[in-house]
Amino acid sequence: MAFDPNNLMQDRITDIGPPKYDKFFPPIVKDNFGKWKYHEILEPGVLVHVSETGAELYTVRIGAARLISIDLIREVCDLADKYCGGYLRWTTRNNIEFLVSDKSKLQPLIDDLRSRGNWFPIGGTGNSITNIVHTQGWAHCHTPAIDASGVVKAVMDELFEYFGSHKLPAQVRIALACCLNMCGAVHCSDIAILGVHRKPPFIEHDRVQNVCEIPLVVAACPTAAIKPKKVGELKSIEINNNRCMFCGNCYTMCPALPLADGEGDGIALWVGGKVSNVLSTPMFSKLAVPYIPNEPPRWPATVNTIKKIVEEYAAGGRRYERVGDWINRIGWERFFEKTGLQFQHEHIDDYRLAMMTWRTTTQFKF
Amino acid sequence: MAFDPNNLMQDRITDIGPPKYDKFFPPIVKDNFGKWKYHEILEPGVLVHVSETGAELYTVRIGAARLISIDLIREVCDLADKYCGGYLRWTTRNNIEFLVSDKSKLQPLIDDLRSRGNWFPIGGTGNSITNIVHTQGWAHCHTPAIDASGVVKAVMDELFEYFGSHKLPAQVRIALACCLNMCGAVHCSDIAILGVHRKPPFIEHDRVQNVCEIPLVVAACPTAAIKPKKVGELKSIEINNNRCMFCGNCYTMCPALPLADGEGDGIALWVGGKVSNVLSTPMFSKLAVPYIPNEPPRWPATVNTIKKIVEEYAAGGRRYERVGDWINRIGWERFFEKTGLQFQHEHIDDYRLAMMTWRTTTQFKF
Amino acid sequence: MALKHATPLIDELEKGPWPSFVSDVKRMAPKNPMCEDWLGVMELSYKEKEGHWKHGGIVGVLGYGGGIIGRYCDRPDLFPAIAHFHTVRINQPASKYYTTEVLRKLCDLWEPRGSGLTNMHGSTGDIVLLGTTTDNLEPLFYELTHELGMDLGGSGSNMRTPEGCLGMSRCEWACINTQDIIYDLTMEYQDALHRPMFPYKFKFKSSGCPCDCVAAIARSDCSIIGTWRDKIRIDQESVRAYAAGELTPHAGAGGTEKRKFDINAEVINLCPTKCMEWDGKNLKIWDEDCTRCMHCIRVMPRALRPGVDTGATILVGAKAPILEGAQMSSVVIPFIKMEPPYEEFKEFVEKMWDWWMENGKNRERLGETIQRLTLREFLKATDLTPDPRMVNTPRFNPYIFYDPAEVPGGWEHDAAAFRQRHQA
Amino acid sequence: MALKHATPLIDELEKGPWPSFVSDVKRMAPKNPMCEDWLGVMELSYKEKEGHWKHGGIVGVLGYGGGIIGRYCDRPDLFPAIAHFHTVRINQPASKYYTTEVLRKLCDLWEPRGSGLTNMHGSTGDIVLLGTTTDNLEPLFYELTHELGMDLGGSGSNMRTPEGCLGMSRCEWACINTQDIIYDLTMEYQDALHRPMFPYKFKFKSSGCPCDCVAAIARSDCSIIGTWRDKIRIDQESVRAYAAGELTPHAGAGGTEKRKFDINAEVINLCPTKCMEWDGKNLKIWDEDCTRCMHCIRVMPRALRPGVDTGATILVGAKAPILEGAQMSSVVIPFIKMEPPYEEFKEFVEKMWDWWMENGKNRERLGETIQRLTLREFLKATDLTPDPRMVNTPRFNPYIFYDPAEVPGGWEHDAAAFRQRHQA
Ligand code: SRM
Ligand code: SRM
Ligand code: SRM
Ligand code: SRM
Ligand code: SF4
Ligand code: SF4
Ligand code: SF4
Ligand code: SF4
Ligand code: SF4
Ligand code: SF4
Ligand code: SF4
Ligand code: SF4
Repeated sequence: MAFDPNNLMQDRITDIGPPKYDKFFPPIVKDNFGKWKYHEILEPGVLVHVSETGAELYTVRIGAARLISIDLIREVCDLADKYCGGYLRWTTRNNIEFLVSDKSKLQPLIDDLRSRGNWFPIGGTGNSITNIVHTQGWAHCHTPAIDASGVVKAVMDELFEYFGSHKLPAQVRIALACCLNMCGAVHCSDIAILGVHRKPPFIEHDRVQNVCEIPLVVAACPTAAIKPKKVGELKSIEINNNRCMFCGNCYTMCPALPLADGEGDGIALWVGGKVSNVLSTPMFSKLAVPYIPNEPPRWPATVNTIKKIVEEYAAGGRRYERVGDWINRIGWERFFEKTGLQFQHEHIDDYRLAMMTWRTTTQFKF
Repeated sequence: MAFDPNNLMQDRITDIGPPKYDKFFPPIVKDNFGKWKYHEILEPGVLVHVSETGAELYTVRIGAARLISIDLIREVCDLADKYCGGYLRWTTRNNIEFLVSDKSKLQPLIDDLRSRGNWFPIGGTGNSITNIVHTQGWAHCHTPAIDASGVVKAVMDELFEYFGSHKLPAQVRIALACCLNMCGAVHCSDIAILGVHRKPPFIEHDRVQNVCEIPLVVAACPTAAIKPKKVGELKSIEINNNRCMFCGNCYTMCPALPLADGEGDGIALWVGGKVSNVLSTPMFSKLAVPYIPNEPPRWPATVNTIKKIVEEYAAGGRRYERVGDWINRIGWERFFEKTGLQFQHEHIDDYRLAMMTWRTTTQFKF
Repeated sequence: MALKHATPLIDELEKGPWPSFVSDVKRMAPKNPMCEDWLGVMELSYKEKEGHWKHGGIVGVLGYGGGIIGRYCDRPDLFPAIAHFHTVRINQPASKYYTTEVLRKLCDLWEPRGSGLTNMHGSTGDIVLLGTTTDNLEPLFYELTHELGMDLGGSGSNMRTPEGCLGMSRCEWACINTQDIIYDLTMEYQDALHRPMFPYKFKFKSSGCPCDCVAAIARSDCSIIGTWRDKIRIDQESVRAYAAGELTPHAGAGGTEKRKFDINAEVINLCPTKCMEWDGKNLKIWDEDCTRCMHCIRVMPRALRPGVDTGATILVGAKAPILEGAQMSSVVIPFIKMEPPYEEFKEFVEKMWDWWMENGKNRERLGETIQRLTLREFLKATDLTPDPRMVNTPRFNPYIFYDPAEVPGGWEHDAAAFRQRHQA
Repeated sequence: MALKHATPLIDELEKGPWPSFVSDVKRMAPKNPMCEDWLGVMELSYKEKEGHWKHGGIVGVLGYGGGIIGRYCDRPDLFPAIAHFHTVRINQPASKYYTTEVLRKLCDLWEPRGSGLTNMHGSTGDIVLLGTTTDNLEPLFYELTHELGMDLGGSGSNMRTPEGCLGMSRCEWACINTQDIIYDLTMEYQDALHRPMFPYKFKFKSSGCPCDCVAAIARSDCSIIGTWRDKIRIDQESVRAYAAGELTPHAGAGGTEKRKFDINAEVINLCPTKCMEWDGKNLKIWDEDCTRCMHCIRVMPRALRPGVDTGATILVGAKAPILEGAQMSSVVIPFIKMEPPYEEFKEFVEKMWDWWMENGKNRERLGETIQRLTLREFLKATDLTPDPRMVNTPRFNPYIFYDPAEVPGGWEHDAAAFRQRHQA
């Protein structure tokens, strides 16, 4: 039966959830589920997984923009049909993986991908810089301080040599979030790009009582900078600008408190976070650069700063050391020296747990 | 001129400060000030310091109660006169050091000290358990939950073998404070003995307004458990017992809020702190045992628990590892296993920085 | 073909070796006016350095409290085709495996009903269809359920679409069946996913081993991470082969050539617990000291494998910074067996949710509720026993809330007796 | 001779190998009724498990706001001799060196004027005379100043008696003259010591090197710790002698016998920064990576010595837990030369005090004021430049208070222009 706009309940299906996970598994995965024995990266972007049964599954990983059109998806499908029996997947970092069961199709697939210009770069495995996890930015969200896709494109263009190679000490995970909500969960990334506002919201008193729930707005402020206030006849709020650290949470609750500003907004860079429990334990990303202006379309200062950090790490990091491990070994004093970044008052924590970050030892390097 | 009680200003001297530091230096110290080249511990409690000039200064360190009488001081003076040209000093941990410039007097001094029963034990150097830093307890203060001198005596008696020997992996610094004010600064000790209350104060409403400044009392509470309250005609306060963690700070401000209680009070034990910047950086002491009842006169449960901790450390610690370094290496899960201590809800932090203590990794030992 | 809006700024993003979303969308634009106007609004944002999207109102499909993010352009005058530009979140199949068949169906479905733009995938894991109008939502949902057998994902104060690493499907280290766990939870808690019932959002993520390839520890209110509690399996012969340079160390992640491999320098000395020994012939691991950091396994994958008594470590409370600062997940169950139907785990989940729903404030994530009410209360409510594995260190402040039940007389003093012993 | 009070409980503390304060005081008791009653009150406390001292009132000597702690017994009925039992704090000579002459004078002075009991020394460093009555205070002070040339120490909301390690007087590692620094500060700030002028107490402590033998980092509002910024001095021949087992490692601290010494195992591998190399003949230190942890120096004191470009690291804010939890001191000046008259340092001290006096709340320690008002504000007030050496890690939360002076237009928006670009 077809959809009938006048009878939504007709034949309605709800709560069926996603298709069962094995529905789209290639046969080799079904047969060897839980039986994989080891893997090897044959070349950057190309993996083989070997099963206890002897079966071999080849994977070719390509970088992809995360914002992609149905045209692009169809093109990818054509490739998967041709070389992979119609099977493919996306990774947790938005790369595309072609799953090749028939070894003879591996090299032809690779050659085909390479023949198509900049659409399907192969890489992202091992000690590379893989795809940047990112968020909406100016493409779709209402709170961004920066664009997402464009910054990512500019950065990946510059770091491209590290995508298709394994020449770094360890994997480097870059993430971007366009505002402090951090949908990109950038707080545990080797390098994090964060959109920041720098002006407190302005208050549209004539709109507040119509479009916002004042108690929710007051509760939304992490630093208790917001109080209810009557402005003439209007129920509104006031903001103690001295306590505002531009998080935008009040704006999320109340559209009458815009804080975006072309000149005020920009990028903060963070370094040294990680997620894996390998060798060291998970770490938060720490502030490297408090502010870089928004420089569309190609954000040169941001791109160059990241490049500089990556290059210093590439030169100084020891095998298996993540960015954060490298910094912990050499010390923050050396990190700032080597990268030429300036240590400023913004680097010194002043939020709730600040005390835990102060240096309570005479151990440091001159 | 003699003191005249009726004319306090007569001949009054004020603000002269302490005698200049070198006034009581033995000649050898004056001559070699800043010229010391190296030292060596000849046997536990006996040091030699050698100067660039070739001069040799011998030190014999003895354990002392910190609460001592003038009789005892005079006895010590007799010894110093006989063997040290009248020069001696106290250490930062309340041991006494005899400063011997004339090597021929060293062994006679040692022999003399040893001949005098339990008054002058030699030791406290190197990888020993030196004197316990402690506070007043029932001897002089108004807020203690435990005695100080007596607990220290009981513990040192049991650990005595470690005072006059160097058989531990590193130095072990024990400190005692009789209440949460922590005058013993026990918060950075290898092992800390802390007097704790466990009942909220009771309020003597009829006294509060006479003997206390209510706003100061309210401000004194770290957890904001105290509010002003009128009780009949009386200005007083009320305490939200659920928020009270028995710190006694309100009692310090207001004698009408006693919280001491023979059955409620007792001892909490802490481990793994340190001060020095050697190898590892300074560390806070962490909770090992939340509560042991007060057991005067010899506190057997406290004494035995400390002994057990020391013995496990002696057996398991590696050379140069302080207690905290040892625990960091083996993990808290092993510490509790090895010592047989129970991990309870009290061990899990719930104060302001609690989140920083949670385990945010899959790395731990089964 | 000339497009409606000139886009000199974003055209710059067509250059360079990395795939260009601008080129991609420009290719779509002639066929889809939404794409055209979207390029226009992006160009405007690039010029002004400000975004042009307004808060979304409440839009959705009948009976669902989430899955659609409403979005409106603040310059409908200039970009009428995207005046409405809502997002549809579709619950992805676990680990994001697809056939070209289902993907083509998805494209065919989306082509007439929206911008034709997607995010593959959203940060939470959903398939994100980017930009449609309210009137398209119901038909889209109908086709989605009927033709693709798919359903919406989460948004709002509900359980969000759970996500897992690829686990046993293609990884030799998976200690739990992440796909089945994610699928089972998603199906069991469809109601919680589709109908907001919580103080705020709630995310499950599951990784098959401590490598945590789905970043669960950083971004899930409840992280389910595979582990083992017996011994690392060692194939001594392969260890010797690595030592002899016959096998590529680190499976090629650090360079695909075979090379001399110094086991002492690259494994033994780096092991965080120093629980390994290599005498040139045999590798010995004191498993009781191993913290399962995966390092030795990942550098010698043909010689070492996780143990066989596998299960999961459960951690809770990760979140982004708003309000109280970012948190990672913290251990609350050091080890739990994870076999279908996961009853023990689900009992835990339900106790956790009950406690959170009862005690959590509006817009307070689980981790923040725990911070505010203490981990002790959380453990009590979920019937878990305190364990040193839950903390990096026991408390170092003396501010202990002793339980009055354990104190003789509880909180009460005998004031009169006290004053008989002590004069005021 | 039978004492006034039977003391069966505390008599137990006469047993055992450690010196017994009970035996000591019992020896005094026949001569001094205060000692007799003190033994009695201790016995009572041991029986009841409760102390018997009340809050002190304000007692002191003329013109001084501190130095005496008032104390009263809550059972004067039972122990009349100690109904009043005040404490006198005497500023100890730096590093606690004494001649028997001055000690005997002190005993002679104290014998007739109090209990004859002392603490050698109090936790802050003072000589503590334990137990006297108000009427004894002025004569005692007179004799103290006239006959001993000594003065009172601190108590209350003032600068407390500064304290240092023995430093250059007997230690080869001292990088600064702790005695002179302590003496100089004490003399310079007599007024601050004797007349409460601060929000709360303020403590200076100085250690000659990072071993920190006076525990400054744990318990001083301002810690002055010696260090060097050039190279560790190496005597290669002595290094070889250690390696050959000719010298006792660690100066005997780990056992006084000479023994084979594995420099790699005991030094090179333990060095926290791994900045050392030993080729069996020569020791090489990359001093630029050394964090001056003292380990190599303390295990081979005859071979290694601190550098010669010495000075101090200044750290601030240590304190016990009340109110906000314990703090250690934090680095605010990584390196400062410390030569008399210490002008640069004193300028810093005075700026610090000015800021604290202006901004600190009543009973708020410096460390807490900094916590509340931020380290940034402290640095600004003391004209110090932010330096990575001040933190273990830069912030990890994004809650940055950007300075409006650096933002075009500061905090202001052009609301009208904004609404022209963006429809509401
Ligand atoms: C495909 C993917 C899982 C999926 O379900 O999609 C995956 C797959 C593998 N990961 Fe991963 N990881 C994937 C995301 C992650 C993430 C999550 C993230 O980045 O957001 C992490 C945690 C990142 C972090 O710590 O910040 C992650 C941390 C690891 C590690 C730990 C490396 C480390 O030095 O910390 C390993 C072990 C290794 O590579 O040495 C690992 C290993 C592996 C292995 C070798 C597992 C195996 O035996 O097959 C897989 C191939 C790795 C490769 O690319 O060389 N995987 N891996 C993800 C690919 C993302 C991408 O497209 O680039
Ligand atoms: C005499 C005294 C200084 C004073 O001004 O009175 C002193 C004197 C020396 N200390 Fe100390 N330290 C003294 C209190 C301290 C303290 C403070 C405390 O305990 O409250 C510490 C910090 C404790 C902590 O970290 O918790 C301290 C940590 C050290 C260290 C670091 C050891 C470590 O493993 O962390 C050394 C180096 C060593 O011994 O290896 C050291 C080394 C030394 C040396 C070897 C210095 C030298 O070259 O002469 C001196 C003889 C040590 C010995 O006893 O074996 N001294 N030393 C103090 C004796 C206290 C006592 O009676 O027991
Ligand atoms: C679409 C997506 C970003 C993306 O481009 O991928 C997204 C987009 C938004 N997030 Fe998110 N979040 C998305 C994943 C995340 C993640 C990552 C994750 O789930 O692993 C996080 C960090 C982890 C976490 O949950 O803490 C995240 C943390 C937030 C927060 C901060 C929550 C906090 O507790 O700190 C907010 C603010 C809020 O909830 O009010 C937020 C709010 C939003 C809103 C709804 C904006 C708002 O304030 O109402 C965004 C709508 C954008 C739009 O118009 O499309 N989003 N958000 C992700 C969801 C796609 C999907 O379903 O797959
Ligand atoms: C006598 C002494 C203990 C001892 O037995 O040695 C002592 C005794 C008292 N201290 Fe203390 N403190 C003593 C050194 C300390 C230290 C250690 C230090 O100075 O190195 C500390 C920890 C370091 C610090 O300053 O934080 C210390 C932290 C406290 C505190 C908590 C302060 C805080 O900020 O957390 C209090 C409570 C208060 O100030 O209200 C306190 C309060 C007290 C009072 C005055 C009780 C009170 O609440 O009013 C005690 C009087 C006892 C008595 O009747 O004799 N005492 N006090 C020490 C002073 C002797 C001296 O002058 O040499
Ligand atoms: S990070 Fe902020 S601006 Fe970016 S998608 Fe998430 S909520 Fe929107
Ligand atoms: S932007 Fe954040 S800090 Fe500023 S007023 Fe709004 S909620 Fe508060
Ligand atoms: S620790 Fe407490 S009880 Fe002990 S002397 Fe200090 S203030 Fe008094
Ligand atoms: S004892 Fe401490 S926590 Fe309890 S009411 Fe008094 S000040 Fe507050
Ligand atoms: S988390 Fe572990 S099991 Fe899952 S894909 Fe990564 S390495 Fe494999
Ligand atoms: S998994 Fe990690 S901790 Fe365990 S043996 Fe291997 S390297 Fe060591
Ligand atoms: S702190 Fe340093 S200089 Fe002072 S006594 Fe200790 S070891 Fe010597
Ligand atoms: S002082 Fe410490 S850090 Fe410096 S070289 Fe010696 S051991 Fe290494």
